[in-house]
Amino acid sequence: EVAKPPVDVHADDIRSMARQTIRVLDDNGQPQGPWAEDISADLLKQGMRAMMRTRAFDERMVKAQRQGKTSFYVQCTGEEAIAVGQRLALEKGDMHFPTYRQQGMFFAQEFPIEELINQIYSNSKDALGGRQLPVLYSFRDADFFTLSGNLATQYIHAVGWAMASAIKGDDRIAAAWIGDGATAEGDFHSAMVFASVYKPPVILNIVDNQWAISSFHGIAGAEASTFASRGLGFGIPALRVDGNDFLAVYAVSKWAAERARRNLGPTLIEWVTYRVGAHSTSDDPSKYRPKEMGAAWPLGDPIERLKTHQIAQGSWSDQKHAQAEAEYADEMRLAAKACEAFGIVGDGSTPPIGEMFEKVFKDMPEHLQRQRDSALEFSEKN
Amino acid sequence: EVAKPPVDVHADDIRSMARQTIRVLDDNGQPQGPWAEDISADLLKQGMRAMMRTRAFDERMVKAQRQGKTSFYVQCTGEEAIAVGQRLALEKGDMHFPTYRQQGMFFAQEFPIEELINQIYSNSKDALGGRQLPVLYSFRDADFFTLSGNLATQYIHAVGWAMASAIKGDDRIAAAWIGDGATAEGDFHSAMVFASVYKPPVILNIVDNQWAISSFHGIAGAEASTFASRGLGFGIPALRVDGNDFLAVYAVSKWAAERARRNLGPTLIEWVTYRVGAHSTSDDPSKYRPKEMGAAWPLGDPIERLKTHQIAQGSWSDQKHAQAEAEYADEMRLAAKACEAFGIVGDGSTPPIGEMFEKVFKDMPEHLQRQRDSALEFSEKN
Amino acid sequence: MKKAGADVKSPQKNMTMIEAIRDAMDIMLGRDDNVVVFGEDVGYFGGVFRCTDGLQAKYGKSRVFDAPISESGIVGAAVGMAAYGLRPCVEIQFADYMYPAYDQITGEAARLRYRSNGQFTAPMTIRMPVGGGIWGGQTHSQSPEALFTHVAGLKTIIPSTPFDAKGMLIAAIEDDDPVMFLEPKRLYNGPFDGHHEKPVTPWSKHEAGKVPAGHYTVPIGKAKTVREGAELTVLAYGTMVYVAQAATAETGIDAEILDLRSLLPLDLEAIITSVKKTGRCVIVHEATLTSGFGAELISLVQEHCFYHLEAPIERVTGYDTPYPHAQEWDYFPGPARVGAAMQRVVAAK
Amino acid sequence: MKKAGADVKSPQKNMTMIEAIRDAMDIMLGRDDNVVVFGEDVGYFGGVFRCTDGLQAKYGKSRVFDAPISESGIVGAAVGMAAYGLRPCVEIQFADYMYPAYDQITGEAARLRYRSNGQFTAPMTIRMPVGGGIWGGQTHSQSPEALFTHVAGLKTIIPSTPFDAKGMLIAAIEDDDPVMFLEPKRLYNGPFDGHHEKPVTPWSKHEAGKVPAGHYTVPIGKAKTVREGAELTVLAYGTMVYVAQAATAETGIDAEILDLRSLLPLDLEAIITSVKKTGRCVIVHEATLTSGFGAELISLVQEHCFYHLEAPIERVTGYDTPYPHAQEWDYFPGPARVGAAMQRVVAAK
Ligand SMILES: Cc1ncc(C[n+]2csc(CCOP(=O)(O)OP(=O)(O)O)c2C)c(N)n1
Ligand SMILES: Cc1ncc(C[n+]2csc(CCOP(=O)(O)OP(=O)(O)O)c2C)c(N)n1
Ligand SMILES: [Mg+2]
Ligand SMILES: [Mg+2]
Repeated sequence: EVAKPPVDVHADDIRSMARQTIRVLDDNGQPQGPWAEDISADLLKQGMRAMMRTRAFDERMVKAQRQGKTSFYVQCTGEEAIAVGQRLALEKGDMHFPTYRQQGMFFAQEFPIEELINQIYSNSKDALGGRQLPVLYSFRDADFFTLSGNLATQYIHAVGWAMASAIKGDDRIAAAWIGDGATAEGDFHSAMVFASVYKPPVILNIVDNQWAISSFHGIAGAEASTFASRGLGFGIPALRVDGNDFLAVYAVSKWAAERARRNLGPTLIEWVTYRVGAHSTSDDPSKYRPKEMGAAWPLGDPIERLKTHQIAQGSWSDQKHAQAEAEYADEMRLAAKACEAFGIVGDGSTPPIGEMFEKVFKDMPEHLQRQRDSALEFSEKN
Repeated sequence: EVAKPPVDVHADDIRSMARQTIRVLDDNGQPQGPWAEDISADLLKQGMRAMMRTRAFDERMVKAQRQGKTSFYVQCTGEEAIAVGQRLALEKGDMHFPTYRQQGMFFAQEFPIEELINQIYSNSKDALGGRQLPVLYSFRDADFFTLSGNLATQYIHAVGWAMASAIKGDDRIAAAWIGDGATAEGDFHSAMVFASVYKPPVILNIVDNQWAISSFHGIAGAEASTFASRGLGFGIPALRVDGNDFLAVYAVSKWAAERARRNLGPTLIEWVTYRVGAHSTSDDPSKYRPKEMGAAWPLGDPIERLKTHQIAQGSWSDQKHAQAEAEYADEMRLAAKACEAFGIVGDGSTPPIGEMFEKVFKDMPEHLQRQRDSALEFSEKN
Repeated sequence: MKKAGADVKSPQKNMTMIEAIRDAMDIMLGRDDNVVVFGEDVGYFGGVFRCTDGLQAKYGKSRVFDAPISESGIVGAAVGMAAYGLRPCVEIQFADYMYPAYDQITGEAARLRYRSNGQFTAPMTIRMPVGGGIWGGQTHSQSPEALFTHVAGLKTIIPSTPFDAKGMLIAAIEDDDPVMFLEPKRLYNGPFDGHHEKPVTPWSKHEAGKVPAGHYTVPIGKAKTVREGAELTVLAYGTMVYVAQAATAETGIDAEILDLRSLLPLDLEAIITSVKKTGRCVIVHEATLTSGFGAELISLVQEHCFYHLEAPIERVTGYDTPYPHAQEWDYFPGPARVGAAMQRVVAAK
Repeated sequence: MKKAGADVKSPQKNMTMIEAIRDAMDIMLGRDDNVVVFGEDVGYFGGVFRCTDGLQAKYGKSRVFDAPISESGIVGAAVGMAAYGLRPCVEIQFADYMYPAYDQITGEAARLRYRSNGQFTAPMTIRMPVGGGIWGGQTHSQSPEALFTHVAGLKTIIPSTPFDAKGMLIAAIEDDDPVMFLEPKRLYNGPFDGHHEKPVTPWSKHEAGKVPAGHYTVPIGKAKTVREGAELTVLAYGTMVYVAQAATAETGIDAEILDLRSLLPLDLEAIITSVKKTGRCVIVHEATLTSGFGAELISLVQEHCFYHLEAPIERVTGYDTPYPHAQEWDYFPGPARVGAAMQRVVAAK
């Protein structure tokens, strides 16, 4: 059982926490220990709904990719509790700098899924005008920062955004996201250095799902130490948490958010989880890990674990669960179908060619105007 | 008093050492504690001679720069014990990847100083053919890796070199060097990651002289934690040492070298010292730190401290010390004078123009031959 | 270095470009203990494009291994290994991810020999897939060749056939200077000519898919004339070699097509000879136009062939925008765009 | 953006280029709360070239501050701040140290607007001293402009006078896209023309050293004709503008000299007009020849002025080697080398 320190604790006084694992739900779905707080049944329902819809969405989009409706998709199966839990713990206006595996955030805030599907289909309604690879979303209104295809770059952006918030005396905070594998990049280090020097209001999340495509997290240093302990060299409070425990995710995120909001500085959080599915639709894990492994859900299924808790609480039932599952599956199927009306990747219903030249700069310089004109002229001829 | 663990200790069992400071010489120059070993009077003499000659050389070269004989120089005043002590603790054939402030290594091995001066003067005898900025040495025969003008890049090179040594079953080890300020660079992180994953035979030295040009080491994170504790997130044994204590430098370097040589993996060592002089001859510290500060020698003078010890031991005396000082000053003055015969920077006695085109590639490609020919042709005409 | 085609008469095998690249590393790992191969996912798994599949099993984890996701660490460690005396051949998963390593590539690998006056060298190869046309968007489609050719100390080469891929990669690994080995990913499985609406002919059905079994090298610095012609010269490399051929067939223009293969060092003589003969020139590449390698080619041609030129040289390239996802086939300089430029240049008076 | 010379009639001060750059930041820090200035040694100390001297004392540590030695961190943090809504103006101590930040510059700052379809933008300025001639060797002398102009989404500008430096830096900070602001360090204290054997005239004795006191901008994208002439066109920027002037004086050639000032966007019209008039062109820059920005300039000139060209365009540039220390004046493209090229081009039939 891991203690829950006051939010203004000094990093030096909780160094050991970087090597322990915070957990709230025991194996019977009972909340245990100091990190258990009374969370309203409503919030649990919200969390459950968001996690279930995230999973249903993933399943539908993986199918859609197999059916050739999109070029690419990334699922987050088994990791839903992390993005959903933290998004629910933070406020509207706080800015998230996610990776491609935090789609749970959209469902935590009931974001219109058509927006996601149109981007994934690169169709005429794609909010990004076909510019970006599927799932490399950008939705500022949803506090969701534009995803880069290059790993780790957003980690220092989050720190910079939080520095700006502090400079402006704003009380909005930032949340940085990175995977276990990407912590090896230099940008992770810059973010840690700047966070330790300027102490901006940022939550530094590391999602250790134990895999980076085919590389086990040992290739990122997991066998030598915990990822949370990377914080010790920077005097940043560092916690390690069971990421498949929705209650723990919510409680720890709240704690870190309060530290940031009260200008007590950054918090590093390692979320221990497991990538149950393939890395992406381009990946075939059977080439590098035994099939059973993923299927075994090493850390349990976050949805099942919350379900057990809710049922124990009397606020949920197997039957309700089954109904919801079916309902969300339908919802996703219908939404996907509806979005197809606006086209799918490569079927010609993509955003117009001219769009390709917009937004490189605020105002299109002459050389780009010339290139656009010849591209348009050419496409009319051919 | 800090314990001395066996060389095969596990990193987890000495985590606290990253925040303590190993010291051997007390204020009366008496060896204290478990890290005190009996070092022969000869070795102490060697160390003293090397430190004194390093300082004498620096003083001469700073003068030379003021007299316009070179464009640039970097002194290491106050930090002599670190490079000298570690070089003496390692073997011929071990490879050092230094910064511009480890010139002490040359003196620890009685390297011909004319070689250094000719490089500093960029004259006709410059071993680098005028290619490099003064003090950015490269002397493979002296196990001294080519210095880059870009900070931190050599840190990962040392790790790569050590990985190669391990791959080849070679027993030579590598020593990486970096300053407190440069630890902020991404290359420091890559080196830590690769060292923790592959555990090659390398000593990872961090010289915390508390300044990076005008920036106090707090701008690199020193106020948040010790630099040694950067090792904790990587499961790398990390020690913090009084870098102005020659006996401590030697003992800890030996300990780390044995770990590496016995393939027990990397060791991170933070050397606590103080940059007494200016950053370089291009720098004027009075603009950013009170004059008294440097003059106060906050951590004592490594030469004075060793001297006190040697005198207490009966192997040295004030008189001998004064003689040696005078002797080395003369030596340096005469050597500098002798090297002037081969020219000084910008006096036309630099290596020939053609040299500029050599060694870009092993064999000069046609386009460079054309450029060289026109450059030569042109210089004859003008 | 062995002469090209030394034992090219040895038994031939049909190979994709992926297999040819793998075979080159296999042969060099076998011949030279100093060769090591590493990169992200290249060890146990064998690389996301399978180029190193089976090599770890064959040569062991100390010769072929997975690396952390740190391109600067991969290149930086390789520089240290090369300084020690090894010949690392490392993979950057996509050229788009070489940027974090750009300092180590351009400041360290490229200048090690120079700044140490030859005391330390960097005999290393950096492999990276380049080019678009796989729905990869702006971070799986880039062609950064011009960012290497501007830097003193780097060799930059790009094959267009399995035969060249194997021979050039062996030459690169044996080379004593750092070599950027760019792999046109769209050519991995066949000679893609830009007609994305049609299936690509597999290498097994293509002449250049026949690869000699043993060791041979294709020397770095020599272009190859893939088609002789009189009306104009097309300078191309990588995927664009096949696009140029398609454009030639479709326009019926009697074009001379040069596959440059090596951008630095460049086979200037072959270029000059051809342009002096035809008097007209079109340059094709996938990278963005401005400051692309085509600019250097135009400069060299006009410096050396000025009095032979009968028409302005045209560039057909990617546009000066990031590589878009949805519009990638409008961005890609396909046969129609290349053909149109060829017609303009031939028609110019 | 205010028009150039808006209040140019306001009281003038003599300034070095360093003072002009400092004044631009001072004015923008004063006018816009969202402007922040940071970099290595720029806070308390005021920068190794003193460009930010006194600004921290005046605007406080939260607006002007020291940064850790992490160029990628400096640029990456600036991108995050810009996404928030600030206008960071950061300093890279020497352009030679921008490489660790190259991924953040080219992949993040440059593409933020594009990939988010305008939801997030990067209105930020990255200042960096460029060029050699200060005995700086290979890591204090580089001119990486072509590494920026090849990348979609970046503006790249370089002033040659204190007047332009101030007006262009204000324009850059006010610009809503990322601007690479290159500072020719050899011009910090005077109009250096390559005659290193002579003392340089201080800006105080030079017309262009007179700088208006208040806010004004020099629009990005406009070249400046520094000398009108009929015999040939010289395209130059930064230090080379003065080298070209010296070469013109020494050869007596009636050259038209364009100071490009903005490389991207480029003032193509000014270039075309001049070359069509003179029919001859010489391009001068300090960066390495191959794939340097001169290559793009040659390409554009031959594409647009082919039928007006009477002689091959020549490039006078740094050689394709790292910038050497001892031989730096042989490497530097000085007046004699530039003059010789001008004579060849004028003589060419
Ligand atoms: C700079 C960079 N290098 C490599 C890649 C290729 N790549 C994409 S995802 C991935 C694995 C990332 O693993 P991790 O950080 O653990 O995140 P996860 O996929 O497990 O969520 C790699 C290597 C990339 N996108 N960017
Ligand atoms: C990549 C890079 N950035 C910046 C510089 C400029 N620079 C040279 S030395 C220095 C300070 C280094 O301080 P530290 O690492 O503490 O070493 P010290 O000088 O104290 O020995 C800086 C910023 C550089 N050489 N390389
Ligand atoms: Mg992972
Ligand atoms: Mg220091």
